[in-house]
Amino acid sequence: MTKFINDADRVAAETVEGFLAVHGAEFVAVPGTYGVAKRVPGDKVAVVSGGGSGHEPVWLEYIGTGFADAVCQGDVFAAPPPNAIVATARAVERGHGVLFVYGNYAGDALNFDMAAEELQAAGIPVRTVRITDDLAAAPAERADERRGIAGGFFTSRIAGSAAEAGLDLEAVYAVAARANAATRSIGVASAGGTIPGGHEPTFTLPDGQMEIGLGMHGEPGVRRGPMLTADEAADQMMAYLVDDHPVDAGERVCVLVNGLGATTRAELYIIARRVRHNLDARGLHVHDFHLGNYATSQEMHGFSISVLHLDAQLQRYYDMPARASFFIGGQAAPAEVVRA
Amino acid sequence: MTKFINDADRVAAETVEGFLAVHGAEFVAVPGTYGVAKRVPGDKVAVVSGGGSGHEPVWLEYIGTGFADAVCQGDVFAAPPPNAIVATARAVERGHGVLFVYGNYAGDALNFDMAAEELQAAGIPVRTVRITDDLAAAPAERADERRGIAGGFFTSRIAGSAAEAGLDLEAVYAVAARANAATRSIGVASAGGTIPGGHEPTFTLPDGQMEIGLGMHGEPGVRRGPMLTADEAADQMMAYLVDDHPVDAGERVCVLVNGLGATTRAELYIIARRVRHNLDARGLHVHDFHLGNYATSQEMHGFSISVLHLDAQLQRYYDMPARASFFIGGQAAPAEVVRA
Amino acid sequence: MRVMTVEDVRRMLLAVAERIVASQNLLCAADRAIGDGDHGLGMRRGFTAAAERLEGDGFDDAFVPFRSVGDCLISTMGGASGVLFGVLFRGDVEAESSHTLSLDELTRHFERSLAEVCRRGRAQTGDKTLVDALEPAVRSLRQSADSGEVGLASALRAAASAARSGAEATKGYVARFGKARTLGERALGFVDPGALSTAIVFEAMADWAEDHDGQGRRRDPATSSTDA
Amino acid sequence: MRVMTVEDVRRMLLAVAERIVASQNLLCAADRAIGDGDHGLGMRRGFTAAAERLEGDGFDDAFVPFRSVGDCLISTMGGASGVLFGVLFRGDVEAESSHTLSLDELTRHFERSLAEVCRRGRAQTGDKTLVDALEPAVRSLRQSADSGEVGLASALRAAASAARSGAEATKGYVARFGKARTLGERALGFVDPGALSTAIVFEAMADWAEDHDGQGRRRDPATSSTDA
Ligand SMILES: Nc1ncnc2c1ncn2[C@@H]1O[C@H](COP(=O)(O)OP(=O)(O)O)[C@@H](O)[C@H]1O
Ligand SMILES: Nc1ncnc2c1ncn2[C@@H]1O[C@H](COP(=O)(O)OP(=O)(O)O)[C@@H](O)[C@H]1O
Ligand SMILES: [Mg+2]
Ligand SMILES: [Mg+2]
Ligand SMILES: [Mg+2]
Ligand SMILES: [Mg+2]
Repeated sequence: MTKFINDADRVAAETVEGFLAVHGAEFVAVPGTYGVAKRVPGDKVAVVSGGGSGHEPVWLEYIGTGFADAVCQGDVFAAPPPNAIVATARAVERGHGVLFVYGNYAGDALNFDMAAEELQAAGIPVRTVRITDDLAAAPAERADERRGIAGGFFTSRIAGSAAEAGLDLEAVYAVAARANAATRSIGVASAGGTIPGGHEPTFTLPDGQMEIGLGMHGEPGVRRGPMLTADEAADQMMAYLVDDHPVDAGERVCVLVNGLGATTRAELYIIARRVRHNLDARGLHVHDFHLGNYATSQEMHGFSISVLHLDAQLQRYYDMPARASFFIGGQAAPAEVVRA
Repeated sequence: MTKFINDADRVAAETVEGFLAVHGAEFVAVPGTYGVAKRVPGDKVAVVSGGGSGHEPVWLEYIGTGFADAVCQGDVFAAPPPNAIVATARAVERGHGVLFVYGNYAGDALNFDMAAEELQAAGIPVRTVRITDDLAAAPAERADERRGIAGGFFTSRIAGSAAEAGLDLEAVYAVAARANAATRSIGVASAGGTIPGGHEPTFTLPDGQMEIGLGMHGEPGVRRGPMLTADEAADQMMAYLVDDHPVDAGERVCVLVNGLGATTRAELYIIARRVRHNLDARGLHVHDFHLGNYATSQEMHGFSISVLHLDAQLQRYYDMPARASFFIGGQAAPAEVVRA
Repeated sequence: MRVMTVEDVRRMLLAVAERIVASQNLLCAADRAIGDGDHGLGMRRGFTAAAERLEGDGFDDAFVPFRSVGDCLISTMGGASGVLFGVLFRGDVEAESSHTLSLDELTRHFERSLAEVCRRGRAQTGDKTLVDALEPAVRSLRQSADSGEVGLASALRAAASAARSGAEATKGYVARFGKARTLGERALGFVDPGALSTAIVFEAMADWAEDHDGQGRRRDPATSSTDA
Repeated sequence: MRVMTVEDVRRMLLAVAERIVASQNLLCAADRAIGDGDHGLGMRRGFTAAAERLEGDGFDDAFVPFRSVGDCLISTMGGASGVLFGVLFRGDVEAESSHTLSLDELTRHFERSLAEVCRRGRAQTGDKTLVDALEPAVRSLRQSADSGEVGLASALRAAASAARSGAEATKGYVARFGKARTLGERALGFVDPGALSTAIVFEAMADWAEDHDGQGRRRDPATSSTDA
């Protein structure tokens, strides 16, 4: 046990309290829940996200300008209950309806759906976009069964901006769904993390082995084998990404090289270097390049690569100002300045 | 071996290459070194930082608006050689002299001093501020022997802004030295990381033990013992900080709760919650509150707390715009919104 | 026992809650094998809250303790199983009302539960979910009720056996829902945690009913499915 | 051997480089005990580059191979030991020039090195640094040179013994410089990695000189301090 916590049963609650101890000037607790809401939500469609805690900054910190208006955490790796979601949505709903954005997991869907029923019964329109970017979770024919992982960053950001642009609920829903459909991710891990208070890692892998396609809760992936070099791993993952969503030269993409928890920034940069080579070699235009811990699974050692295929409509919202507590505006190097 | 790298001997080089693959629009390599420089440094005192790699975002990413103009990395945990430092400084020096800002380690001092001699011999004035924020490294009487850890963030940021404000070398030096003198940090760790390619952790601790005051390379601390709760650890560390630099109610401070690599953001928020309680209980005014991995030691499990004691002069520069690839402007909650 | 009073229902559900709380480690271990290892934690949280609610103010309708437990699970557990076990106990929002509970009423209640679990979770028998335990249990209750000759305790015992067999059978299935879905054939040989919980729920009800049934045999404590 | 030619110096330093590269693991292990574990890595990097430089173009001054090695270490190693071992080999920027190297010249060279190491590192004898090995080695060279009767090989052998004893003695010191400083008494019992390297450097020079000294005994390979 190496974690700095007080009580395993209080981790989800104290994480939210800590968030408010730092960011309380902008956000406020939703009483009786692990939810937080903007102090001053806009007069617009309310974007509400949430899911199990333990993936910070997902979902707790996916709130702010160009992000959600309120987020509701559950216990570690457990979806929040419907009544908490309802209270969180009500804290920011301003008569224009609610867009739910969350990861496509059974637990989240069950709880958010029940919350949606309750809100709708009270006359509040609700639309839902479930993040399904993890291409390793199901074949392309059943893409709607895929899990949501780090690529949800792109959808969250675009949904937030579309709502801020003043679109109505149907339009915000359509843009967010389009962003989700245009995003692909794949992860890899070489060692699991532990749940606070737990002693056994969420998944175990013999030393020197890695697993591609692994999920954010340690769900098994598509390919387990000996550790590859960073370049080999990045190449294989890029091949999966491009296979699943073919690209043409000149296309515009946004990229996220995401750390799962214990991966060093040096490793992420070494991966990013190779990802960049791959994108350049395919003649893609890198509109934005993100690197960092945007979606974690405790102190799992590994990373994911996410690609958003931009079109003119998505770009309009993507380029709007955005700011969250974990988020730094990305920036891409023009292709010519990047050395091989 | 769980690290995603290509070749242990190429980690430092490829980390810099990856940084430029992502941020090459703003920064450029210093040929023949692991240094990077602003493409367009200002017509002002040049601020140059550096040190061993392996602590990312320190020092590689301490460059940008309100930060250094150029940074020079060494190999993993090894200071860069003098000629690399000279080349890095020359890339951004514009006739107003150079301020070196780096951590107070023997290796860094030896190499930067030799670089300073060479620059001075060429007629370029050089001043040096060595970061000495780690109060656990030496008693207050020998504060100049202390090591530099995460609190260097504050000094770097203020030095960068002071230079951008157009102060001359002596004045930038004086402000940066004052920022360093006004900063205290202390760290704690419960498990060590490994150097890329290495198999043995930089330090080992029996499971269930932690060490307060531990350095960023695993240098031993002041107090080893069984794991404390997050609140207990935060309280003890706050006591060390306040002992070493007493505070009066109403004083203005900036705080950084820094993760050392594998610590989850949830843990950092749980710590931040308690730090905030401590600060509020002492009647301090929290001017800014940072949380995240601002200075790491591979995937070490632990955190540090840094406090900057602001005065009017420091605040002037602290409040100037600042932006780096790892950095998000901090924000403090007004005391009244923070619940106990 | 031909009918249960409100108080009987309350006590029976308290026994269920106690049994589930005591099974925490067993359920976590099952979930670790093919899920994310938290099933026992959620169930403990939910049933601890449910037990408190049951200890609380009196109930005047035999369906209300079920609904209270269900609402409690839904609002405190989170996760997939919060909603699913919630509706398993709650039945449907359009529920019946009665001062006592006959086997037929109990059966209708769980039929509504099953429909609601399937509607929400979209799982069918053979998908390796709690439906694989719930569906045979409900079918067994229906048969007992239709026969007109079986007492509540015996009917619950038969339902519990059916639930247990159904749970055991999940070892032979690959999962189509929940976190085990992506495991494919690697899930074979492992019991579904939610199905296991469901079997424990029915066993605890059967045990309680037998213990409080004049004609019933005293249950053998060794068959208790806790891991305490 | 009373003087070394430029070529002798070049070959001797090549032997030193080879020995240090082969000692990588030994030096890393020593640094792991009381430092950050990288001393052998830096030394290997520096001396690999130095060996390449020495293999390269001819030298026409006996001090130049020393200076080339020193510059090479300074510009390729980084870390504390890059500068310190750099100046140890380089001596001082205001150096002598000579076609051959006498014991007296060699001694003066290392005296300048010692002064420069101490000026830059600010360590003194007893601070648990490479000074603890270098200082007795230089003192020994001075005594041999002053006696006027000792050949280069024997003088280097005596200096190597002095360096080795000095390195051993660091086990009894707490550190006042470098990464071991904060260890306090916990550094007791461990040899300082830089002092160990210094002893290896002098031993490699002594070995080479003896091997190439008409009067010298053939060295016993078993005393080689590598860990290959
Ligand atoms: N769609 C579904 N339909 C029916 N049961 C389901 C469904 N999804 C999950 N379950 C049940 O929930 C159980 C897992 O519960 P739990 O571990 O508490 O939730 P989570 O999957 O959120 O961690 C599974 O074993 C399965 O029985
Ligand atoms: N100020 C100093 N003066 C003399 N020698 C020093 C000093 N600081 C460090 N050293 C030497 O350097 C050695 C450590 O070298 P090395 O591990 O390569 O560098 P680093 O400490 O940067 O990791 C120490 O064992 C010590 O002998
Ligand atoms: Mg779960
Ligand atoms: Mg080092
Ligand atoms: Mg589970
Ligand atoms: Mg070292």
